[in-house]
Amino acid sequence: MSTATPVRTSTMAQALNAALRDAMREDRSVHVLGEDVGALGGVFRITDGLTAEFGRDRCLDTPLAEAGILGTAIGMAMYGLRPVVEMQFDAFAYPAMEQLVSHVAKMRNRTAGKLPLPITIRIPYGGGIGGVEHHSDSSEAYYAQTPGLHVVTPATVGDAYGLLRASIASDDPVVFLEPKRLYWGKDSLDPAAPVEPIGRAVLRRTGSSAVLITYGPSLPVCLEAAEAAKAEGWDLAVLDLRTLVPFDDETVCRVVRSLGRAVVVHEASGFGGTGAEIAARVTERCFHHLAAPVLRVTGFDIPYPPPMLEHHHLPGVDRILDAVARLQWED
Amino acid sequence: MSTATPVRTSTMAQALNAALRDAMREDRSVHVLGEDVGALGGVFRITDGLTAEFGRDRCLDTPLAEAGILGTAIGMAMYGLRPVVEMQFDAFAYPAMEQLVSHVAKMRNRTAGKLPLPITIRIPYGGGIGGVEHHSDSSEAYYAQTPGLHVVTPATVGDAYGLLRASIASDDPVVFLEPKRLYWGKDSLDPAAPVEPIGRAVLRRTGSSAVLITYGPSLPVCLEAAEAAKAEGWDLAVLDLRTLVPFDDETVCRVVRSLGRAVVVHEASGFGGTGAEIAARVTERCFHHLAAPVLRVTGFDIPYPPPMLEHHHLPGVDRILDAVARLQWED
Amino acid sequence: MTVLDHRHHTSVPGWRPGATAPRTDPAPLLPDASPVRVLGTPALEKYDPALLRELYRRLVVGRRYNQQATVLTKQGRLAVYPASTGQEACQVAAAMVLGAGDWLFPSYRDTLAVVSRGVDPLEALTLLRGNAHTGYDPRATRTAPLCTPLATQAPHAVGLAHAARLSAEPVVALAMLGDGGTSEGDFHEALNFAAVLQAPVVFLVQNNGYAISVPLTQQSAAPSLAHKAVGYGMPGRLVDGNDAPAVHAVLGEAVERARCGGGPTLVEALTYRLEAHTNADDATRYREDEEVAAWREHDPVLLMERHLRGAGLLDDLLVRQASEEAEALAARMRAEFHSDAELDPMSLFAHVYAEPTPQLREQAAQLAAELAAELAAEAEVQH
Amino acid sequence: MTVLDHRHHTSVPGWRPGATAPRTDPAPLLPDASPVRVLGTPALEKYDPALLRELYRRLVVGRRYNQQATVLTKQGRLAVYPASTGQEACQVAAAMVLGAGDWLFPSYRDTLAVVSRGVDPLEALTLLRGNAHTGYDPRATRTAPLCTPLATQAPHAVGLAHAARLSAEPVVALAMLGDGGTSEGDFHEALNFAAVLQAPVVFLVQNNGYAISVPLTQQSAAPSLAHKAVGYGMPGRLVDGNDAPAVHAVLGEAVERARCGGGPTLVEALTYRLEAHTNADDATRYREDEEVAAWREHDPVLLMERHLRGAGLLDDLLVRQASEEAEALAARMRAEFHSDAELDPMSLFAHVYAEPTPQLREQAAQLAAELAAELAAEAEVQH
Ligand SMILES: Cc1ncc(C[n+]2csc(CCOP(=O)(O)OP(=O)(O)O)c2C)c(N)n1
Ligand SMILES: Cc1ncc(C[n+]2csc(CCOP(=O)(O)OP(=O)(O)O)c2C)c(N)n1
Ligand SMILES: [Mg+2]
Ligand SMILES: [Mg+2]
Repeated sequence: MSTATPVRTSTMAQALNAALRDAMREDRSVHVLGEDVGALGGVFRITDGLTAEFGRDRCLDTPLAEAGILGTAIGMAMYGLRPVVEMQFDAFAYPAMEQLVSHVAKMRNRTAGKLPLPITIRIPYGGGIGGVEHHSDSSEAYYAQTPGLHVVTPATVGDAYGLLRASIASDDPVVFLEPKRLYWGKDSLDPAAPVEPIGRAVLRRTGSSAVLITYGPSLPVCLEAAEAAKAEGWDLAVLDLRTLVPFDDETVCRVVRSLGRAVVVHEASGFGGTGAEIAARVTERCFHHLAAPVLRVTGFDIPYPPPMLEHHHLPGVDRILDAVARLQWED
Repeated sequence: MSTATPVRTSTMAQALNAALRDAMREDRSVHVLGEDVGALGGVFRITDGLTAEFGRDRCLDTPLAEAGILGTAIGMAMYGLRPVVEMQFDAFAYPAMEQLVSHVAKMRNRTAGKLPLPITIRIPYGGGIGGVEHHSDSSEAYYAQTPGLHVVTPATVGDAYGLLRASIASDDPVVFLEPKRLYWGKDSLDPAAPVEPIGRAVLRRTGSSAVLITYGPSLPVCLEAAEAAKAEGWDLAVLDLRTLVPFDDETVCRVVRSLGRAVVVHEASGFGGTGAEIAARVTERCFHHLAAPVLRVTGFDIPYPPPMLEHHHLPGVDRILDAVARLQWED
Repeated sequence: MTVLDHRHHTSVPGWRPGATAPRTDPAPLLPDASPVRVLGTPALEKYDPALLRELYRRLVVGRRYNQQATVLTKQGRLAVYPASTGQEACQVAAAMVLGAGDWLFPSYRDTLAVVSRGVDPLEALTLLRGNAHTGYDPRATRTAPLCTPLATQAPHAVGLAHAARLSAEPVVALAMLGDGGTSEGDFHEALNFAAVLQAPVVFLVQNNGYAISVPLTQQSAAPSLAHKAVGYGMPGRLVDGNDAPAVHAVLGEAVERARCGGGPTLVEALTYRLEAHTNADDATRYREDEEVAAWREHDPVLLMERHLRGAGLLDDLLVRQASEEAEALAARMRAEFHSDAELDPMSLFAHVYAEPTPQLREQAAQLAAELAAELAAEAEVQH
Repeated sequence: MTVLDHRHHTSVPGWRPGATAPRTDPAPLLPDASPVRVLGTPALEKYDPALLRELYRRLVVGRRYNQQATVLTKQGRLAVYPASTGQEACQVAAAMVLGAGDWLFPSYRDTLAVVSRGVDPLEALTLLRGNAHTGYDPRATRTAPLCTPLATQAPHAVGLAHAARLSAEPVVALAMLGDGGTSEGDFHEALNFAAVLQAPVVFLVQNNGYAISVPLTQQSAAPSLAHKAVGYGMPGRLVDGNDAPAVHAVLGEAVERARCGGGPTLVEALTYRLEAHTNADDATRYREDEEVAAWREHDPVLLMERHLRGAGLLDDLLVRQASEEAEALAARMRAEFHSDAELDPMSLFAHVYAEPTPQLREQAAQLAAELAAELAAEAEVQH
C-alpha cells in the first residue's frame, strides 16, 4: 500500500508510528491530536517525529482534557477531516465516555448517514508494565458493548501497522486498543504487505485438541501456554481475534466446531468481560459440537492490583493450562 | 424495618420515594443530591417532597454537572455521610464515568478498607417510554463490568422499596438502576416487610419446560411471554435476577439445572451485554444439564432507536417465544 | 501551511521567574457592567430598517412556530417540545448572523434557530416528533443535529471551526447553550480549546434563568456567566437577550471577529423561558407567577413591535403580513402532523456503520422475518 | 439545622428584566496584577521568625526527600516518582496551613506535601513503590490518597468540605492541582460547586509551566490561571510559588476565610518543575536547558536560605541541623527500600467490597490453590 517505509525489524511502537506517518503522508485529511503527542512524541513515543514532519496543524498537542479532545475531533471529522486521537492511558479515556457513547458511536446513525465520523481513537491498554493504579485497565468491554463503534486490537507488529492503517481508512469510528506491554516486542514489518481488513480473526497456531481464543496482550501468553501444553499431551490451537467488533463469527465457529473445546483468554476482569460474549455466542452457534463448556481465563473481578502483585492477577500459562485440563477430557 | 409508611397500593415511583424518605428519617447521614431533586422532586418525582421535609441540606439541587455531582458525593461519603445521587437519565450518567470507575468503584480497595464509599447512584434506565434519543439507554453492562460496584435493579414495587433501602444501607457503592417504564406500575407495598438483601434472585413464576432469566424492565414482558407460552404447550419459569452484581449463581444454576433450558432476556444491546455473562456462566456451571444452548433475547446491536420504532427493538413476547421454540425440543 | 505555528502573536510566553505582571491584560476581556441594549436607546437609529423589519418578521413567525409546536405535543403529534417561547430574539438573531457557509450547533431548545437558519420547519421537528433522530441533512444545511446531552456540542463547534481555520476557509461556528449547560465540564473544555486554538467560534449562552427547575443562583455564583470568558482568555459580552437588534449586533460583531482571525467570544444573553421546560414539565412547582408576569412585560416580540412602531419602522401592513405568514406556517405544521409519519422498521439497521456488520445482517434478517410473519398472520386473520 | 437555607446573603438574585448591572462586583475577585511576594520585600519583617525557620527546615528536608526518592527509582526500588523538586515551597506551605482536623487532597506529585503534613515518609511512597495502592490511612491522617486521574480529587475536596460545613465543624479542605489539571472538566465542575455551595475549600494550582511536555501557552490563553476564579464567583489569588512565606501567607488567608464561612478561593502559585515529569520522562525533548537554568536561580530552597540569612534569621547551626535531619531521612528511606516489600497475594481480594462476593470467594480459592500448588512444586524440586 505504501512505499514510504521499507521492510525492516520493528517494535510494535515503531510499527504504529510508521502507520501514522504513512497515513499522514498519503492523506492530508489525517490529523493526530492528543496530550503530549507533539514534541514529546507521546509518552510511549507512538507519535514520535510527527509534529516535526507535519507541523502542529497536523499533529497537535492539545490542552489536557479528554472529552475536549474527542469532542474537538468530532467537530474536525464533521468538517471532513480524519482525526486520530491518542488517549494517554486506558483509564484516562473515561472522561471522554459521554462524547464516545452519545456522539462518536451514534452520529452516523443520528444523521441517517449524513455525518459519518471517521475517527480513530488509540488507547494503550492493559497491564503487565508495572504501572501504578489507573495505568493498566482493560476497558474493551465498555467499547464492545457500544453499538456504532468498531473495536480493534492488534497483537503483532504486522497487525499493529496493518490494522491501524485499516482503522484510519475506515469511514466508521474505531476504538484502537494497543496492548501496551507488547509495544517493545520486535518482529519484521513489511508496510507494503496488503492491509488486513478489520473484522478478521486469524489462527496463529493450529492444533488438534482445543483452541485458545484470545486477543491483544494475551496472545503471547496463549502461544506460550500452547507450547507448554505439548508436555501434557495437548495440541492447542491459538486464535487471535484482532477485532472484537465486528466479530468474526465465521472463523471462530469454524475452529471451535472442528475441535469441540475452547478456552477464552483475556486480561480484563471476567464478569461481564468480552470473554462472556465470546463464550456465549460460540456456545449458541456450536452447541452440538462442544465436548465441554467454553471456559474463560481472565483477570479477577477486582480493581487492577498494584504492580508488585499484578502477575497474580493476569492470566498466565499455568492458569490457562488448568482451564484446559478442565475441558472434560474423560468424555 | 420502618413503621413510617403503612401498607398501601403504590406505584414504583412512590415506593422509591417512600424508601428515600424512610431512609432519611431513620438515618441523618443519608443525603440526596442531583439535578432538579429539590422543588421539582425530580423529573420522575422520585424525590418529591424531600427538600420540603428535610431541607436543602439533606436534599440538594446541584449545579448541572454529573461528574461534579458524583465527585461531590464521594467527598461527602469520605466525611461519613451516605449520599444518594440521582442521575436524571441513563445517558446523562456517562459524564460521571471517570468518577465512577476510577474512584467510586475503587476507593475502598485503594485505601485498604479505610475509605469505603456508601454511595447509592440511582439511574432511571431503559426504554419504552417514548423518549427521544439519549433518554432510553440500557447501560448496565458498563457497571456490571466494573469491579467494586454493586449493580441492583428492581422490577416490582416491593423490590423497589426494599432493594433501595438495602442499597442505601450498604457500605459499598451501589448502582441502582430503575426501570423507568415501570415507574407508574402499581402494586401493594408493605414497607415493614423484611428488606431483601442485595444479591438474591427470585423465581417469579415456576415452570417445568424452561426458564426465562431476566431483570428490571423485561420482567413484565417475560411474565407475559410465559402466559402466552401456555398456548404453545410450554410451561415457562421466570427468574428475576434483581441484582446483577453480586450475581446469584446458586439460585440461577439451581433453576437451570432442574429445567435444562434457559433464555436470557434483556433490553440492552446483545453484544457484550449482561446476557452474555449470564449465558456464559450458566453454561460453564450447568453444561451437562443443558438440553440446549442458553439463548439470548435482547435489544439489537444498534443505537437506541427513535420512539416510533422502539417497539421493534425491544424484546417482546413473540421474539421471546421464537427463542423458546429454538431450545431444541426435538432432542 | 502551518496555521498554528504562524500565530506566535497569540502565544504569550509562560511565566518566568521574577516577572511581575500576568501575561495579558484582562480588562478588555471583561463584559461591560450593563448588558448591551438597542431598543429604547438612540442606537436604534443606526440600524438598517430592513434588518429590523426582518428581525421582527422572524420573531413573529418564530413565536407562532413555538406555540403551534407546543399545541402539537398536547395532541400527541410530537413526542416532546422544549419551547423557546420568550427566547425568540436569541433564536432568530443567532440564525441571522451566520452566513450560508457557517455552521450552527444548536441544543434541544433551539429548533427555532434551526428553522430560522433555513432548515425546513417540519424536518426540524423530526427528532421531537419521534420518527427519526435528525430530520434534516446537517451537512447540506451546515446545521448540527439538535443536541440533547448538555454542552456536548460545544467542543464539536470548536473542532469544526478549528478544521475550517486550518483549511483557510472563512467559516465560523456558533454554539448555542443554556445557563445550566455552562456548569458541565464540556463547556469548560470547549471554551479552553477554542481560546488556545484561537478557533473561529462563538458561544451563545441563553441565560433564561433556569435549568429545568434550578434557578441561576443555584447554578452559578459568578458576577455574570459572561465573566467566565476571562478565565479562558477570550472576550465576554453581556446582552439583553430579549432585545433582538442588540443580540444581533453583539453576535454579529463576535462572528465577524472570529471570521477575521480574532478568535472566540462568549456571549451571555439575558432572557427568560416563558413556558415550562417542556410540555412534560410543571413550572408552577418551582417559580412564581409574578416572576413570569414580569417577564411577559419584557417579551421580545412585544418589545420589538412597540419600539419599531415607535420609531415609525413598522405599520399595520407589515404586522399583518408577518402574522399571515405565521398562520400559514402553523397551518402547514398542523396539516403535516395530522397524519402519521411513514416508518420503515428496517431502517433501524441502516447507518449504524458504513456497511452493516455480519451481526447486524443477521439481526436485520431476524426482524424482516418477524415482520413477514406478522403480515402473514394479519393476512390470515383477514381471510 | 439548614445551613444552606440560612445563607441568603450569598444567594444573589437571578437576572431580572430591566436590570442594568451584573449581579455582583467582579473587582474583588480578580487577582492582583503582580504575584504576591514576601522574600526580598519589607513584608518579610512582619513574619514570625519561628515560622520562617520551620518553613526553611521543611524545605531542606523536602528537597532531600525528593532527591532520594528519585535515586530510588533509578535503583528500581520505586516504580515511579514524580518529583516536586523546585516546587517544595508550595508543598511545604500547603501542609503547614492546615490544622489537624483539615483535609488535604493531593495529586500524584504531592507526596512531599503529604509527608510534610505528618504522614510517614515511607508509607507515603507505597503507591509509587508498587506494593499497594495507598500506604497510609487517609481517615486517620485526613489526607486523601495521592490522586492520579487529573483534577478528579477536586470535587472530592468540595464534597468533604460541604459535608463538614453541614455538620458545623470548622474543617477546611485543600485540593492541590497542576496547571494542566485546570483544563479538565472536573476542575471546572468542582470550582463551580464550591462557589455555589460556599464550601470551605481552597484550590491550590501549582503552575509549574508544563503538563508533562505541554507548555502553559498551549494549555491556556487566560491572563493567569487565577483569573478563572471570577467565572465562578470566588476570589483568585496569584502568588510566587517559590517564595515559601508568600505561599504560606496567601494559602493561610484563604484557609482562614474558608473556615470562617467566607467560601472557596482559587490560588495560583507560579513555580517550576526542575526535574523531568517523572523518572521515566525525558525533559530535553520539550524544553531548553537555559530555561531550567533560569529557574534554578529562583530555587525555593536557595531563595529562602539567602533571604533568611540576609535577615539574620538563619545561622550555620540551623542550616547544619536541617541538613542532618534531611540526611537521616534519606538514610531511613534507603534502608527501608533496600529490602523487598512484604506481599500477600491474597490481599488482592481484600477490600473490594465490605464482604467478598460469592464470585470473589471462588476466585480467592482458585488463587490460594494455585499458590499452594506452586509451593508444593517448589518443595518437590528441593527434594
Ligand atoms: C448531560 C446532561 N445532563 C442532564 C440532562 C437533562 N436535562 C435536559 S435539559 C436540562 C436543563 C438545561 O438547562 P439549561 O442549560 O439552562 O437550558 P434550558 O433548558 O434552560 O434551555 C437538563 C438537566 C441533559 N440533557 N444532559
Ligand atoms: C485524566 C488524566 N489524563 C491524563 C493523565 C496523564 N498525565 C499524568 S500527569 C499529566 C500532566 C499533568 O500536568 P499538570 O496538571 O500541570 O501537573 P504536573 O505534572 O505539572 O504537576 C498527564 C497528562 C492523567 N493522569 N489523568
Ligand atoms: Mg436555562
Ligand atoms: Mg504542570
